[in-house]
Amino acid sequence: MQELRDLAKKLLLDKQVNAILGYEWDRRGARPAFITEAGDCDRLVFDHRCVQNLAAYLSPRRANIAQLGRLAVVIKACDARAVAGLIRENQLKREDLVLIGVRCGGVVVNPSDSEQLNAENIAPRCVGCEQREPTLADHLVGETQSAPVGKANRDLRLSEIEKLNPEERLSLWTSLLSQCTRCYACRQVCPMCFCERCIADKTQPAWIESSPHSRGNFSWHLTRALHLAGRCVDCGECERACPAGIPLGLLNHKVARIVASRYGYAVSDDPSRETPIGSYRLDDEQEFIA
Amino acid sequence: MSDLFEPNIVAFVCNWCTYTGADLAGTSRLTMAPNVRIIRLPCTGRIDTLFILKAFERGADGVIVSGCHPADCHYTAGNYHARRRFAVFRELMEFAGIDPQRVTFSWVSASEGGKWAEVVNNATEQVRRLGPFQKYPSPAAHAGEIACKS
Amino acid sequence: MNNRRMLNKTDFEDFVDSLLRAGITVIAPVRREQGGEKVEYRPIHSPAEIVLSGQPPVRPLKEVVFPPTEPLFNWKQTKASVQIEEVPTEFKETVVVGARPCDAAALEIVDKVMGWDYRDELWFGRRQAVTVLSLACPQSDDSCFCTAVGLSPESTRGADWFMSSVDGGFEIEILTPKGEKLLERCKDRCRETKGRTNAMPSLDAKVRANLNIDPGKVREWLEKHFDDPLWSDVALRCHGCGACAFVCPTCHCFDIVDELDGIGRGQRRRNWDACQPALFTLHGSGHNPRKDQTARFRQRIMHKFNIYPARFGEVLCTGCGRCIRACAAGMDLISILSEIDRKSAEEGA
Amino acid sequence: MNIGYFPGCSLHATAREYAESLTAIAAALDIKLDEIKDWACCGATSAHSTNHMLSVALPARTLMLAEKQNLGRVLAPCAACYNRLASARQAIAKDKEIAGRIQAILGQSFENSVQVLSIAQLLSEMTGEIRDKCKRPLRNLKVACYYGCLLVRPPEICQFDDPESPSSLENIVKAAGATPVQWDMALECCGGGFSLSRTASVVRLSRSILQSARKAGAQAIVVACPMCHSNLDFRQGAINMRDNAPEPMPILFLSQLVGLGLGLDPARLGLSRHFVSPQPVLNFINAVKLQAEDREHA
Amino acid sequence: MSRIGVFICHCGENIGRTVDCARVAQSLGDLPGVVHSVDYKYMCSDPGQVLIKQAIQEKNLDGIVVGACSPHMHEKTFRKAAASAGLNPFLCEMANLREHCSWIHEDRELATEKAIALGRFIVEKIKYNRPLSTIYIPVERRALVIGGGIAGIQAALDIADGGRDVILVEKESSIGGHMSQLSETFPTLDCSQCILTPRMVEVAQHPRIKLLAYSEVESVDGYIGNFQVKIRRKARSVDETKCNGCGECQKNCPNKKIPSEFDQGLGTRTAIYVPFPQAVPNIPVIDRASCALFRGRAKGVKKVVCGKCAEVCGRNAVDFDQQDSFVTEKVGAIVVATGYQLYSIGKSQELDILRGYGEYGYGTIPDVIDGLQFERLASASGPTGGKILRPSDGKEPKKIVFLQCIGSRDPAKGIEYCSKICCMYVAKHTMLYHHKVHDGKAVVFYMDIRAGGKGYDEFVRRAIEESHALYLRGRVSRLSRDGDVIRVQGFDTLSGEPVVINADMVVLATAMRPQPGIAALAQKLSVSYDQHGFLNEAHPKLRPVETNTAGVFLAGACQSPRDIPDSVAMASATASKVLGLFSKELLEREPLIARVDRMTCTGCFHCERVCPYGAVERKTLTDSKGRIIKVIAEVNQGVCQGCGTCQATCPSKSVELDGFTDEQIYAAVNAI
Repeated sequence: MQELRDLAKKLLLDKQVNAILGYEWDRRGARPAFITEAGDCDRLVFDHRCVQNLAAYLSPRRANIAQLGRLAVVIKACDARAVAGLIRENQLKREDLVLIGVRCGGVVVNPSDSEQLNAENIAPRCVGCEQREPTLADHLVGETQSAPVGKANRDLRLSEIEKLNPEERLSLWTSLLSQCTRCYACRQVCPMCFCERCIADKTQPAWIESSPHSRGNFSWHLTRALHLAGRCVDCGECERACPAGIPLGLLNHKVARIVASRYGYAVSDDPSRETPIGSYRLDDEQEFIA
Repeated sequence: MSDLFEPNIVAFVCNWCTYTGADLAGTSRLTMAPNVRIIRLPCTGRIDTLFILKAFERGADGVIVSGCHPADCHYTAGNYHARRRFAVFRELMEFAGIDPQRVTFSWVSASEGGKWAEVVNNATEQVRRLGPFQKYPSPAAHAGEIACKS
Repeated sequence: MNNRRMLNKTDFEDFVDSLLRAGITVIAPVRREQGGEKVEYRPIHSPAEIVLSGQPPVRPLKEVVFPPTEPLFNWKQTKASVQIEEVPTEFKETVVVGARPCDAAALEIVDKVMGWDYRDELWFGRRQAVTVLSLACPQSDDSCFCTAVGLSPESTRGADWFMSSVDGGFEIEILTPKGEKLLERCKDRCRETKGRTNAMPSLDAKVRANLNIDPGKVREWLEKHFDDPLWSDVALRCHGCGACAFVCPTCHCFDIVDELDGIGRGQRRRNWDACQPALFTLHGSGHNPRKDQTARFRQRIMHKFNIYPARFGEVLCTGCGRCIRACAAGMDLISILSEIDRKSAEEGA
Repeated sequence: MNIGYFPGCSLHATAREYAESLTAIAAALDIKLDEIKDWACCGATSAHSTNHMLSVALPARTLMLAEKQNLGRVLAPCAACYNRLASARQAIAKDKEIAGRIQAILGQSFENSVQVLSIAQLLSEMTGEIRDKCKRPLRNLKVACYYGCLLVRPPEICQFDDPESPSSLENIVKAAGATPVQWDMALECCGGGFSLSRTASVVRLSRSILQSARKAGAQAIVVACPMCHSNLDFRQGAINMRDNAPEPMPILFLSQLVGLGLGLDPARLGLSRHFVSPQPVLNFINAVKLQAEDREHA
Repeated sequence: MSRIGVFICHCGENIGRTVDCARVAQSLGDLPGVVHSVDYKYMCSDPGQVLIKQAIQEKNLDGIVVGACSPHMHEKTFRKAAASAGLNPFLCEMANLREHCSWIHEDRELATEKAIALGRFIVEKIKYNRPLSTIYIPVERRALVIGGGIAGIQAALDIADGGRDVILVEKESSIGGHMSQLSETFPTLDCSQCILTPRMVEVAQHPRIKLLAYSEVESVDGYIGNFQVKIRRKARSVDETKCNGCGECQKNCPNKKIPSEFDQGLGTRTAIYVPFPQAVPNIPVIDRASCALFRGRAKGVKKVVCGKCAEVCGRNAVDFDQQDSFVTEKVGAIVVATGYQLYSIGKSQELDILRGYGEYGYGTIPDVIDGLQFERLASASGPTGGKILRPSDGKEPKKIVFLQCIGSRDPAKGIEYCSKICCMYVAKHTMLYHHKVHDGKAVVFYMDIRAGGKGYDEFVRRAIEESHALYLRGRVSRLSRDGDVIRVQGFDTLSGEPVVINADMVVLATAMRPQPGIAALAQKLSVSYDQHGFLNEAHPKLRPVETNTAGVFLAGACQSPRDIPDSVAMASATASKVLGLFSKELLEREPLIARVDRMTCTGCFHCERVCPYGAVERKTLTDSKGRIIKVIAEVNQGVCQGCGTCQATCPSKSVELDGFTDEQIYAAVNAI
């Protein structure tokens, strides 16, 4: 922790950056911190409760954050993938940011969860995560972490759903998605949802009905998952942010598995790696096309 | 007319291959099921997954998407991009519970009038077997609200 | 006859059952089908479904009288004319069992704006149809602050019956004529009782420990501090979603949209809206008067703690704490209000 | 290395020497041959010329057994068996309808996951080991590698080596220390299953093979098919009768030649079971050995 | 509120027989926004068009829908009619009630219902059509010709003679292509060099042709009328401005044993060489892979191993340190004439689908050669001085077997298409053989004789009747060496008998394939190609020399197997297309192109990634003080071809394709 604080202090004092975007404790666990004074750097923390993906704050659409000036950002490996995504999609320039990579051995689901990380409370997305530290970083801090161990198995849940017949699946999703009130927390916390005007807010024509009824919700969530195909960084923020508790991560995980199996693509923190949608191979599988 | 269920099927096709192939089917007087209505697009690359969702929202029982064979695209690569987009869409859609049999993807070239007739007939038969798509999510009342009288 | 009754647990369940059998809709906190521990207000089919303990429902009672989306009318356009088909404004008799005091109070607070310059037919149609039986709050957590906005775990505001759990049953306070009318349906099952036996000073104190401020002072400060560094500081964290508004029992903004359903046919609906997304105030021209999150977040606090009190004489908040629990970014109304309180005290001194 | 083993009828009967020599070299090369339990006829000739479904179902049953016995790869030394097994595997993989019908016939789950190998494929993988363990007694022995019709063909089924100018046997033979000759008849037909019904044709066809090999200077012909062996070996008497009795040409199974190369005892390689005596080859080996010893002495 | 007119055509009986046109007109007339709806016997006829024009003017229509045949048939007709009545032509659309309805259905009730639906789609769509106007783009009136074979030479000369500048790029050190290797040409048997050389010289001397030999196209940017082409000028190691082609260097080069590519490996050349005496430009090139000096350098030898050529050069033209250089040329049109290669029938092929012909022993049996090698043997300028001699022992072959269709028409091992020229050149070879070796016997194995063309079949008959070539219909299964003859085992399908022939030499007529590297070039040009790599024409019948990339044209065998007359005809056709394009200063384009919504574009540039034409450009938006607001996508109107892939890809739908906007498609889908 001291390593992180010292680094942050140095960056601020050397005027390499105007602000540090990191984590601090509040009443209810960890939360994002915006630190502009070197003296405040001792507020910075990092542990398994720092679940938020701070890359979401880097979208150029966040005018009030852009005003802070040059930023240093604390990123876990999964967050680095989002930063890479933003660079890849021309939202950020690598040279405009200082990236403080933190070594991570998995996080809990909610920042207010237990002070101990264990196999029960670890976020399901961290189980099987192979990246302990970002490659895309200017500095790396923290101790070497061991690979997270956990009991959750997202693939099992997917295969349970896949086993249902189409009608059962449709009613399952209709029922799950009927909970959605379109608060768009999923979209707002998503670092890769940076559109100036979301397709869901487009009214001429209204491809996606803005009403939170099953019909509109179905189109919205399917389309969002598709727009994230090959782009979702699996930070789990959408599902965590959903006040209705909809398992949105399942949709994203499903899509990630599709692009992995069809195009051998796994999301990476290398900004030069091309994403699968928007590119093609002449011999892409086309078994579904008559 | 029989009492058979007559499905409503929308076809999104590219202008250069499938639309022209369908023209050829017409010129060759190939009889086919009358359930499929074509909407012409320049290229499969232009066909958005939103079109398909919207078609279902508006009560379509089935959808056909068809364009140029690989390497035949009038615009050289639109169909390759479409192929990836639809590959992912189709699997996700299946996962969400839309029976993939309701959406037919095909390559039909300008010279394949016969294949077009086959695609139309197969899709119609397939969707007819599945029946009307009544289960597609609809704007029902909110589950918690106080219901109106009557 | 006084207005207090005792109803033991089985009699209470029989009573609920009798309501159901009489064709009355009963809405109560129930476990969600696919949501594990999550609880929500939903129509029940049997009293056994009711969940009275634990965390409050994810969404407040608001959605019962003001659904997230509802049709206003249908239209059909033919060549020459447009036909409008109105939606009904009369609603089925409904009893809400086990409302949280903070949720029940919210209905009364929002009544004011809904009946202000225009009387909202749908809101009041449902308000009229519903009898609210609220229950003394069984539990608080670190997000609760009802005591700071003039309510308490045992506030009876907005309730037709106020129920308190006691050994073997419920003590009931009949508060309104609607409540009395409902009492007719279970006269045989309950007996009169005296004063409240189960006040819960400990819970009250626990909530008070979370936040202890004077809303009047907060308002005074807000009045004077439209521009204050506080706003830009706290708003940095905010992602600008609508989660806080959509779980708030008192937020009541809505959007009106037209949805097509074929050629010349469609439905006008109103949907919940929230003030934190940029789209809320985006003009057709592209200009946005609340240009950044700072402006938008300030608006939220201002509306609840200054504008609404100025117009309707009370804050637009029941201290339910849902916005705190729901926020993915850790925005914390308790810290913000106490920070304002601190600043106000500082400036006062 | 463990590999499933499908001997087929020949290796239990007319080509017992093939089985013996194969067992011997397998041991020398650390290959464990797991014979598929309860295997049945591969369906060659009779089944596939009369009933297509049967010709797929018979090998499918064997492959299913192999799958159940956890044999990921199966060696079919007989070229005809290899062809039937590989053809069936491909027919099932390519045609859903056939797959469905086979599933119904088998009445048990079958994933069609077993890979089928010819002896040429297996030993091509092992040329390194063969070269390492080769005792080089065959130095300068000129052999003609005879593929026949089924070892690398049809290409869709085999997907191995060049179907028209293959080189896998030559590579194996080289690894075993012998010298392959360049000749023209490596892929020509020996007459195959017509040995009994149209003997005259077989004699004519096999004769031209022997002549060509002789012309190219071969001292022996190496085969990898019991049927080829039978035509070239058993019929050689009849062939040579007309030809002013040239020197008989020993016909060796590939496994026998490799066995000799590895320095195994000729007795373990079934060399005594041939109609044409392989003695000239053994003599050659002895001569080479004596030369080597002489050199050592000198 | 729209004012739409609907016009339903009976097409005589064609539509009317199965579709109740009156009911369609009536039903569509009831739709909101439709103010006029009629049916008529023949809408495309003059009175039909008058009906439309009158209605536009009298009812002040702002959109018309013609329910008739396929838009591919008559969209232009009706748009013209609309325009002449003062309505923007893009406010006219067609519903296809004939090809897509009446002709393919029998049930009148269902067909009528479907016709109404199809009409409804278009009526709803047209409510969102916008008036569009033709786009004009400037044209750079110079052409680039890629490939200096006969097709490229012809195209370059025709364009230059038409008064426009041409840049001719050839990857070899001389132009001439395969034609310069041929001995005589069918069906006239005139000497190839004799007719080609003057054309090559003409190219070199033409004031309007800039010849860049030993050069390759590196990249192509831009669009019709405005291409920027970067050309790599490969290092010749000889300064073209100094060299006078005296040939001293060649004479003195010590390395004389390099197989000559020009002679198909049958002759030799030196390390510094001109490929053939008539080369244009007549400037040598150093083959750095064979040159002792360069090989020494590559191995890191410090000492200069050789340098003979430089020593003997009187003009100091040899430059061992020359590097590749680049030039960029601006052109308005591009002619691709990259020609072909022969299917090399040996075992290793760069394409998996080509399996080679191991059974023919090409490469192992020295006297099995291919057609182009035979051309060199027969050529007076060839390695044998025009004598037919066996490569193995230099003896005169008395029996030659020619095999046709090697690689062609053989989907199992080669290519399913017919290479078109082989029947003819094999006939020519038998004649040349007969002329040169009178007692020689030519045997030809063929599958069919395809001799369509002026004087072609007569030519083959002459080969059979006058040159006594024996034509056997059938295939050869194996070639094997038998002493110093080649045993040819084949089958004569006419007699039904196997045939064995002992030949002295075998000539394989191998398939024509596109040049290696064609796919890379096609990608640079955004031109599509078929599974074999031949470039695709825009339409096989009606636009045979155009491609789907406007401004890029095809000549010769890069498009499919072609003989010389075909290639020359194509080349002249491309020249006329190019000159037609250059006849105007401004170019007209259909305005169905994409445009970006600046307000909502986020600048993620997914559109840029998917655009097959590179039409998306980056534009920086600034405020009044010059501060950057954002970088967004902008569509270059000249480059965009209107496929709409960008729009489907744009996550926020900030791109719109005119003519197929989201609102138009939405309206049509809403009409289901």
